[in-house]
Amino acid sequence: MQIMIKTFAQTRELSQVPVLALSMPQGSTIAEVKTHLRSLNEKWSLALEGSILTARNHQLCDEKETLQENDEIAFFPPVTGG
Amino acid sequence: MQIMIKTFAQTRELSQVPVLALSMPQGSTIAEVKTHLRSLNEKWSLALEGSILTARNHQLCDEKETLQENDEIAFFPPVTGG
Amino acid sequence: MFAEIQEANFNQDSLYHRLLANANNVSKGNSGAIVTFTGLVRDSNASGTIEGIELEHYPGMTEDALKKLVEQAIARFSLNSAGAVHRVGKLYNQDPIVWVGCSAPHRQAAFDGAVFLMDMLKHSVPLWKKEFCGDKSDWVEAKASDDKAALQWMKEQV
Amino acid sequence: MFAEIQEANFNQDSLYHRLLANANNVSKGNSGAIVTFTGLVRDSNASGTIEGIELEHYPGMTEDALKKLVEQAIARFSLNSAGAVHRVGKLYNQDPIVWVGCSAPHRQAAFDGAVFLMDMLKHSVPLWKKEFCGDKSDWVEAKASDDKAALQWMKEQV
Repeated sequence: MQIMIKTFAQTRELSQVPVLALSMPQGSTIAEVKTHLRSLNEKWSLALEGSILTARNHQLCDEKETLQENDEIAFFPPVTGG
Repeated sequence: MQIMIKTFAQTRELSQVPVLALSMPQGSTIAEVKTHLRSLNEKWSLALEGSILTARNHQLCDEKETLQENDEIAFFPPVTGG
Repeated sequence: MFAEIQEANFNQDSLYHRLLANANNVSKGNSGAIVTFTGLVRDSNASGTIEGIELEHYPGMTEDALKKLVEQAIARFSLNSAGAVHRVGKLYNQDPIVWVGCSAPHRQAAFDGAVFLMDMLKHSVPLWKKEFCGDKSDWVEAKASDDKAALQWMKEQV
Repeated sequence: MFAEIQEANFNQDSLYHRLLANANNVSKGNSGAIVTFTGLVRDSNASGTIEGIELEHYPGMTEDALKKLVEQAIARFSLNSAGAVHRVGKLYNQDPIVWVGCSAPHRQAAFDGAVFLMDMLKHSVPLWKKEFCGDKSDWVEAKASDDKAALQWMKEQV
């Protein structure tokens, strides 16, 4: 199953990967994607540390959600607009 | 002791007197001015009926205050600006 | 700060920049939040359609009371600046009546200042509205809810 | 309603009249109260002077989240209309960052709508500020007080 990963702000800078096309087993959860990314290298481990928010297809979401084909998953720190 | 009376809005319309120069005994209070005006005619009685506010020299004030020479006393209904 | 009573209309952009310039005179570069309130003539009231309002005021006292209120808002909420403009005379439906603006380092103070100014203005600045429609005209009655809002601020005052 | 993410600056008068025109399309002559909030870059933070900020966003989601928020504000406070504009990219001290405006029959709803929009925007719209000064730049940390303000609105929701 193909999904798209995006990162923003500090998460983007730490991971050094703004966009990544990823293949995951059918039925994977967002938590499993995070575990997989952390296993790739130290940069991803650091980038996904602490209170990182997750959006799935532009909606803030919970890590327990199950992925679907072509989902766009974004990881980023708490927002600071306004 | 000479004072100046002003009225506004409905109080002005009911009294039909927007401005009035008045002579009052030394040491009179605002309450006494009201009593005096009410005694003049029915229009003043009607104009000063109900919850009428009083200002003394541009400051909202209490009826118990004692007048001073040349005071400007205004009577008007609750304000409705904004 | 500024506090004005006028017949003429006002422009949003001019008032906003006047407020900001004032704020920068007081504390340069420290304004992070600007809140403005504009009140307009609505085309109907509880009893039906109106054509406009006639605003009477107490020349001299109205200016003094509005100025005092703006100064109170600045002191109470530590604003960088605040301003208020109130129109008088004959106004038609959708015409702007009043503008207040507050500038502060952060948003809470700017919002509180503007709410305070409007609540207190409706309670203590000598202005009276008379609604007209054709030959008929009626004085607007003061609202109990407006009194309550102002009294709340007076109670909270330290 | 309108909700926009842009690099360009905005004009107070244009946004005010756009909001009012929108409100009149929805309910002609019914807007008695218009509240606007403008956020500006302050020239210093807790650690000292800055030169400006760089605003990053999540293209696509930022627009969606801002639009949803404006729609929520309109529904929740029965506004005639509301609008929000947020800038992105490089901004310098005193540059405007964000504008929100709410139009309602009476002032309470217009104030509440604007406070809600700002509180929620700071909690759920994907925008990130990086402050810069010379060669140095630091991401702004989310404030616990901002989270608290947003959570309060979520708790109060029926």
